[in-house]
Amino acid sequence: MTWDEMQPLLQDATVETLQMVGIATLVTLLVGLPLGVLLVLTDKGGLLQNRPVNKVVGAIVNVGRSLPFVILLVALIPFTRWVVGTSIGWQAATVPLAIGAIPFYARLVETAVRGVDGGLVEAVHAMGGSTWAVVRKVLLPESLPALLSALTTTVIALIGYSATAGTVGGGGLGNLAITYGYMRFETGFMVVIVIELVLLVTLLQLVGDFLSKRLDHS
Amino acid sequence: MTWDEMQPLLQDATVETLQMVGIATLVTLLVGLPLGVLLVLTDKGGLLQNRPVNKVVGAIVNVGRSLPFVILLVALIPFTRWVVGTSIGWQAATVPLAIGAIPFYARLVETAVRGVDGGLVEAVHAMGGSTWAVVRKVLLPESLPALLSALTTTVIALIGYSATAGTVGGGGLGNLAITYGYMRFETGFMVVIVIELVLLVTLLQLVGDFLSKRLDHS
Amino acid sequence: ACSSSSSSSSSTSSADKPLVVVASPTPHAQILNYIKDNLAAKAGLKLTVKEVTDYTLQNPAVQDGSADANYFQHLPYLTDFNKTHGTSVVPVENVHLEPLGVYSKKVKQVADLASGASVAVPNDATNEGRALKLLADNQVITLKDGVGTGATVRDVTGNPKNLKFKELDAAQLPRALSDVDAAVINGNNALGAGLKPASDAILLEKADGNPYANVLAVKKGKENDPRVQKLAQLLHSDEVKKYINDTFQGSVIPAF
Amino acid sequence: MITTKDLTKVYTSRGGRTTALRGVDLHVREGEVYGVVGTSGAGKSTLIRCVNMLERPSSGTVTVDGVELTALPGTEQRAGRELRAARQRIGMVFQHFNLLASRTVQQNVELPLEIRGLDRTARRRRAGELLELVGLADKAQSYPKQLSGGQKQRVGIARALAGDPRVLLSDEATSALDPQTTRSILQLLRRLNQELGLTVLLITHEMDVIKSVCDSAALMREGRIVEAGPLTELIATDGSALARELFPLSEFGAGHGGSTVVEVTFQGDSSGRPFISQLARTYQIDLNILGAAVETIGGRQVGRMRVELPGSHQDNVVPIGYLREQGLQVDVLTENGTLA
Amino acid sequence: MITTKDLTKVYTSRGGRTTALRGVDLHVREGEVYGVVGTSGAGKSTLIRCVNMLERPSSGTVTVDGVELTALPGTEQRAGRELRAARQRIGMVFQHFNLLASRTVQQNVELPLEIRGLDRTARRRRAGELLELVGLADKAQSYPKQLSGGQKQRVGIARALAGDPRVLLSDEATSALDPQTTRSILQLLRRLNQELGLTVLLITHEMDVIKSVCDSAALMREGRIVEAGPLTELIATDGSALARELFPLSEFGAGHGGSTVVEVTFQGDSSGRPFISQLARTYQIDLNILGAAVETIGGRQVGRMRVELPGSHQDNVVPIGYLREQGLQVDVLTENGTLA
Ligand SMILES: Nc1ncnc2c1ncn2[C@@H]1O[C@H](COP(=O)(O)OP(=O)(O)OP(=O)(O)O)[C@@H](O)[C@H]1O
Ligand SMILES: Nc1ncnc2c1ncn2[C@@H]1O[C@H](COP(=O)(O)OP(=O)(O)OP(=O)(O)O)[C@@H](O)[C@H]1O
Ligand SMILES: [Mg+2]
Ligand SMILES: [Mg+2]
Repeated sequence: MTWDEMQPLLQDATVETLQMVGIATLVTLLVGLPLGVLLVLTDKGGLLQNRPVNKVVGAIVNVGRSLPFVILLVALIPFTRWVVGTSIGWQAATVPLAIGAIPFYARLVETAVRGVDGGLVEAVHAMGGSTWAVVRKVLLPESLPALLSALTTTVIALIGYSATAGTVGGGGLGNLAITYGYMRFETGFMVVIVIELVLLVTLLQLVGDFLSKRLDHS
Repeated sequence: MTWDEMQPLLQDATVETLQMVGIATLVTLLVGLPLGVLLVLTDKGGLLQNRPVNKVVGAIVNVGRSLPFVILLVALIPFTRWVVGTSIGWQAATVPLAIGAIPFYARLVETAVRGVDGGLVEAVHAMGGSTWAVVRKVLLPESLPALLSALTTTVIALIGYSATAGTVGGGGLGNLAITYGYMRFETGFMVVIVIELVLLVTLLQLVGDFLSKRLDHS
Repeated sequence: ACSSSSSSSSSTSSADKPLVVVASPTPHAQILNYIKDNLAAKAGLKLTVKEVTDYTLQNPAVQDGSADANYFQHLPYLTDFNKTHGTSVVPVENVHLEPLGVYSKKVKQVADLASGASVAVPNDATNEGRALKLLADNQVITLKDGVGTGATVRDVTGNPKNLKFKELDAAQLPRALSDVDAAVINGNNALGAGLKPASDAILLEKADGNPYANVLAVKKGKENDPRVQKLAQLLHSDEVKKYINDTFQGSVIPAF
Repeated sequence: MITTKDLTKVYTSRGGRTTALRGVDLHVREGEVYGVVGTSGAGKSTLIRCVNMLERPSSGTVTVDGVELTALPGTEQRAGRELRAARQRIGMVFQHFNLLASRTVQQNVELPLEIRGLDRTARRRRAGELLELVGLADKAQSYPKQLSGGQKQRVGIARALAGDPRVLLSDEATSALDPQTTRSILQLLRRLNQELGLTVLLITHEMDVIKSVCDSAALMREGRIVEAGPLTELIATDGSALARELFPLSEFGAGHGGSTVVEVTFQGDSSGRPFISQLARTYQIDLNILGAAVETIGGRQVGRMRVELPGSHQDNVVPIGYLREQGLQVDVLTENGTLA
Repeated sequence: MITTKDLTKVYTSRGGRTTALRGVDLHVREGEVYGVVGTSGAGKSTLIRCVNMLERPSSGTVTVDGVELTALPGTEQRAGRELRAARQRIGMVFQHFNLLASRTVQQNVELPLEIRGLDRTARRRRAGELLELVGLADKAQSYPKQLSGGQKQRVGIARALAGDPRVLLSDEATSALDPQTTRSILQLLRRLNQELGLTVLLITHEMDVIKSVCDSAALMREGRIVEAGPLTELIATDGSALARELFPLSEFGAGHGGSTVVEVTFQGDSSGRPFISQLARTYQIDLNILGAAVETIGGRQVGRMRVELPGSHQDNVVPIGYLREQGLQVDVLTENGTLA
C-alpha cells in the first residue's frame, strides 16, 4: 500500500480512536471514580461500612473485569442500542469500552484512595466534618496524583481495548492494524500504525506523569 | 449441549486457563517487578537517576501496553517459537500473555513503590545502606501490600486477556465462551462459563485482598 | 445515530438516503468499496460501508435497523442464524465464494499425512464446520450424522489417521503453517499470506454446487428497496467480476 | 466543661488486647487550662481522643459542654449530625500534625471554616489572622512539606483555633517547638482562654508548660489518673508525684563532707518569710544554697531548696527544728545526696 | 569529631529559594555531648542532616571522625562506598521516627545490623539488649502502628544505637517523651558517652536536656550559629542568650512594696561560699528569696536567684556592694520586676 492510500485511513482511524477513547474515558471517570470510592467507604472499617453493598459492588466490578471483552460486548448489545441508538459504529463501541474500563479504573481508584493517611481523615472528623467532607476535602484531593496516574493507566488500557472496537465496526487505529496488518498481511502499514500508537501512548504517559508530579505536594 | 458434553470441555478449559495464567503470572512477576522498581529508581530524583535508561524502559513498557493484543501476538511469533518451540497451543499463548502483562504490572509496581515514605529511604541511607539495601529492606517490604494488590489486578487482567489465547489455539475458559457460547450461540453454556469465570476472579480478589490486608501493618 | 435507525426502518421515504451496508473487511468490504468508489455514483446509489470484523453482530445489526444490508455470510450460516435467533434476514443475491483449501509445508497431498499429524483448522463457527466438511468430503475423516455448518472437532466420529486438530483464529492459520503438518485456510487469508490457492493448496474446495457462496442479505421486506436492487445489480456487474478476478486471483471467485 | 466518667478503652488487635484506659474520671471546668502528663504509653493520647470520640470508649461516658457525646448516635467511623455539631466546637491539635499535603498552609487553616460553610473572604481573613498569630504569615502559600517540624505544628495549632472552638484539645502541640515559640503559643492559648473563656485540655511532657499555663493538671500512669487537681493544691500535697516532677531537684549538688544537707520544701504559705537569713542570724551559721527551684505561682512562692549546713546532723538538730516550726517541710539527706 | 566549615544550604523549590544555613562553623569534640537549640525553622534539622550528608550542603565542608564527608563521591540520592562506610559509624534518630511499618519493633532495631551483615543470632541478641535499655522489651513483637508516640521514638533510639556508632545524631529524639523516660534515655546516652566515648550531637527544644547531658551547646538563629561553646563558659558569658534560656527567671515574683529586689547571677565560681547567710549575718538583714534556679553543673553551682532586701535601693547600697565584691553579678530590679 502506498503512503497516499494509507493517509486517509490513518487519519480517520486516529480520529475514531480519539473519539472512542475520549468519550469512554469521560464515562469511566464519571462512574469509576465514585465506584472506587464507594468500595473503600463500604469496606470493613470504612466510613460507610456496609458489607452487603461492598460485596455486591465488588462482585459487579469483578464480573466486569473477568469477562472476555467480546462476551461483554454481546451481552451489552441491548443496553448499547438503548444508549446510543445503534449497535454498530464507533459510538456503539464506546459503551462496552467504558463498561470494560470502569471496573478496572474503580479498582485502581480503590488502591489510590486507600493510600491516604488515616490521620487526615481523623483530622476532618475532629473538625466535625461529614463523610462527604472527608471524601471531598481529603480522600480525593490527597490521592489526586495517584488518581491521575490511575487514569493515565486506564486511558492507555482503553487504547489497547479499542482495537477490539473493530468487532462492531468501531474502527480506530488498533482495528486498522488488525484488519490490515493481521488479516491482510500488510506488514509495512502495521508498523506505521504501531509507531503511531506508541507515540500516542508515550505522549499520554508523559502528560499524565507530569501532571501527577505537578499536583503532588507530599 | 448437555451437561455431560459440557463437562470435559469445561474441565480442559479450566486446566488450560490455570496453566496459562499461572505461568504468565510467574513470568510477569519475575520481570515486571524489577522493571517497575527500575522505573522508580532511574526517574528524576530517584536513587539511580538515569534519564536515558528511564526513558528507554518507559518507552518499552508503553509499547507493550499500547499494542492490540493480536498484533503483539503476531509480532512475537518468532520469539515465542524460540522460547517454547511452537507458535500454537497454550504454551505458546503464555508468551504474549506474559509480555502483555509485564508492562501493565510494571506500571502498577511503579505506582506502589512511589508510595513508600521517603523518610524510610533516608533512614536506611543514614545507616549506610546501599541502594540495593534500600530496595530490599524498604521499597519492597513496605510496598508489599500494594504490590500484592497490583498482582491481583494483573492476574485478573490476565484471565481476561487469556480469552484471546484461542487465536493461537491456546484454549481456556474465555476462548470456550467465545467459540461455543458466542459464535455458536449456546447461551446456556456461555452462562455456565461466565459464572465459573466470575467465581474464579472473585476468589482471586478475596484471597488477594485478604493477604494484602494481612501484610499491611501500617 | 438515533436518526439512522429510525430512517432505515421506513424504506419508501428514504430512497435518497445512503444505503448502509455492514460487511467483513476482506473481501466483502473491499468489493463494496470498489463499487462505492467506481460504480455507485453513476448508478445513483449512495453507499455507506461499515467494516465489522465480528460477524455474529452483522445479522442483528440488520434486524434492528442499525444497517440496511449485510454482506459477509453464506446461506447455511444465515439459515442457521435465523433459526436460532428468530431473526428474519433474507438473502438477496449470491456474490462470491472463498474456496477453502488445505495447505502444508510438509506433505504434497492429504493422503501423505502421517498418523497423528497435526492439522490446524479455523476456530470460528462458519469456517470450522466447512473445513471439517472439506476433509470429510475427501474421506480423511468422518463426521457425526446431521451436524450442519456448525460442526466442530468434537463432532469427528471417524479419524483413521488419528489427526490432531488445532483450532486457531482464521487469520492465524497461515502464520502457524510451519508449526503444524497441515492447515485448512480460507482463500482470502491464504492470499494475504502469499499462498496461491490454485497452486499451493494440496486440497481445494470445488466451486460448482458449493453452498458456501457469500450473499448480500437484508431484513425481510426490504428485498425490493430500490437501493438494495441497485446494489445487487452492481454486485453482479462485469466490472465487479473483473475486479474480483484481478484482485484475488482465485482465492475469491465470483459466484454469478 | 469536659467530664469523663469511668472511661475505659481496650484496643483489640491480632496478637492481643491492650487496655489503654482503666476507668478514668476527668473533670475539666469551663475556662480552665488543664494539663495531662504521664509516662509514654500511659494512655494520654487515647484519653484525649476519647474526648472528641475519635476513639469510642469501651465503656464510660464523656460529656463536653453539657452534651453527653457517648450518648450521641454514630460510630467511630461515622459521626451522627449532633456529634459533628459538637465537634465543631472542639478544636484539636494532633501529635503528628495531620496536615493535608495537597493544600497550602493557608488552605489547611481554612479547612474547618470550609466545613462550617464560611464564605471565601471570611475564611481568608480568619486564616490570615491566625497565621499572623502563630508567626507564619509569610508561609501562607507554602505546602506542608516545605516546612520545618515546628512550623507544621504551628499550622496545626492555627487550624485548630480557626473555627473559634469552645474547647481545645492538644496532643503535645508544643513538643516540637523551641521554648520561645512555645512561650508565644502558650501566651496565645492563655489569652484566648482569658478573653474568650476557651477551655483547654492539653497533653504535654514539658513541666514548664504545665507550670506556665495550666490551672489544673492530672498525672496518668498505666491507664489511670493517679493524681489530679488544681496546681496550687497539688503542690501543697505531701508526696505528690506531680509536684516532684514540677520541681525536680535531682541535679542539685550534694554538698561537701562534714556538713549536713537538708531539702526544704515550701508550699506557698511560708516562704513569704525570710527563713534562710533568719536562720543564719539566729544561729549564726553559714548556710550554703546548693540548689533551688523557687517560683511564684499564683502569687505564692513555692518550691524546694537544698541547703548545706555546717557540721553533722547532730549539730544541726536545733536549726532544723526551727525550720520545721516555721511550717516548712524539711528532709535530711545523707551524705550521698539521697533522702535519708 | 564533627567539624563543619562555612556550611551553607539553599533549598530551591517552585516558588523560590529558602536559605536554611548561612555559613555554619560547628565543632564537636570527640566524646562530647553537644546540644543545638534554636527557634523553629532556624535550620537545626538541616544542619544535622548535612552532617551525615542526607542533605548535600550547598557549600562548605563536613568532617566526621577525620573523614571529610563532603569530599567523598556520591550524590544525595546515592552514596559512594566510603560515605556508606562512614555512615555506619553514625547513628541517627529522626524527628518523625521513620520506622518501617512492615517490620516489628525488634526487626526495626535489627535493620542497621542487617545492613552491616551481622548474623541472625547476633542481631537478635543486640536488639534484645537495646530494647531492654529503652524499656520496650515487651513490645519487641509489636508493629510500630501499635505503639504510642513515645514508644516509637524509643524504638528509633534503640535502632540508632544498634550499630555501635561512634557518633550519634539526634533530631528531637526526646521531644515526644515524658520527663522520666527522657531522663532514662539521657542517662543511657550519658553512659554510652562516658563508657564508650560516643559523641552525641543533639537537637532539642528542652533546656533541661541541655542542662542535664550536654557538655557544649550552640544556639541557632536564621541559619547561623549565634552562640556556641562549653556550657560552663556560656553561663559565664555576660548577656548570653543561651544562659538566659537555660535559667529563665521570668516567673519569679516581684517582691513587696518598700523593698529592693536584686537578681544575683553566679557562674560556677562563687557559689561555694554561703553568701546569702553571710550577708544576713554581716548586715543583720532579712533576705527573702523570691525565686531561684540554682543547679550543680559539672560540680559547680550555677544559676540565678531573685532576692528581696528590706528598704529602698538607697538603703541597700552597702549590701549590694558586698555581693559584688564577692564576684557575683548583681542586677537591681525596679519595683515592677524588670531589670532597672
Ligand atoms: N525540603 C525543603 N524545601 C524547602 N524549604 C525547606 C525544606 N526543608 C526545610 N526548609 C526550610 O528551611 C528552614 C530550616 O528548616 P529546618 O527543618 O532545618 O528547621 P529546624 O530548625 O529544624 O526547625 P524545627 O525546630 O521547627 O524543626 C525553614 O525555613 C524551612 O521552611
Ligand atoms: N491502635 C492501637 N492498637 C493497639 N494498641 C494501641 C493502639 N494505640 C495505642 N495503643 C496502646 O495503648 C497504650 C496507650 O497509648 P497512648 O497512645 O494513649 O499513650 P500516650 O500516653 O499518648 O503515650 P506517648 O506519651 O508515648 O504519646 C500504649 O500501650 C499503646 O501501645
Ligand atoms: Mg501520645
Ligand atoms: Mg527540625
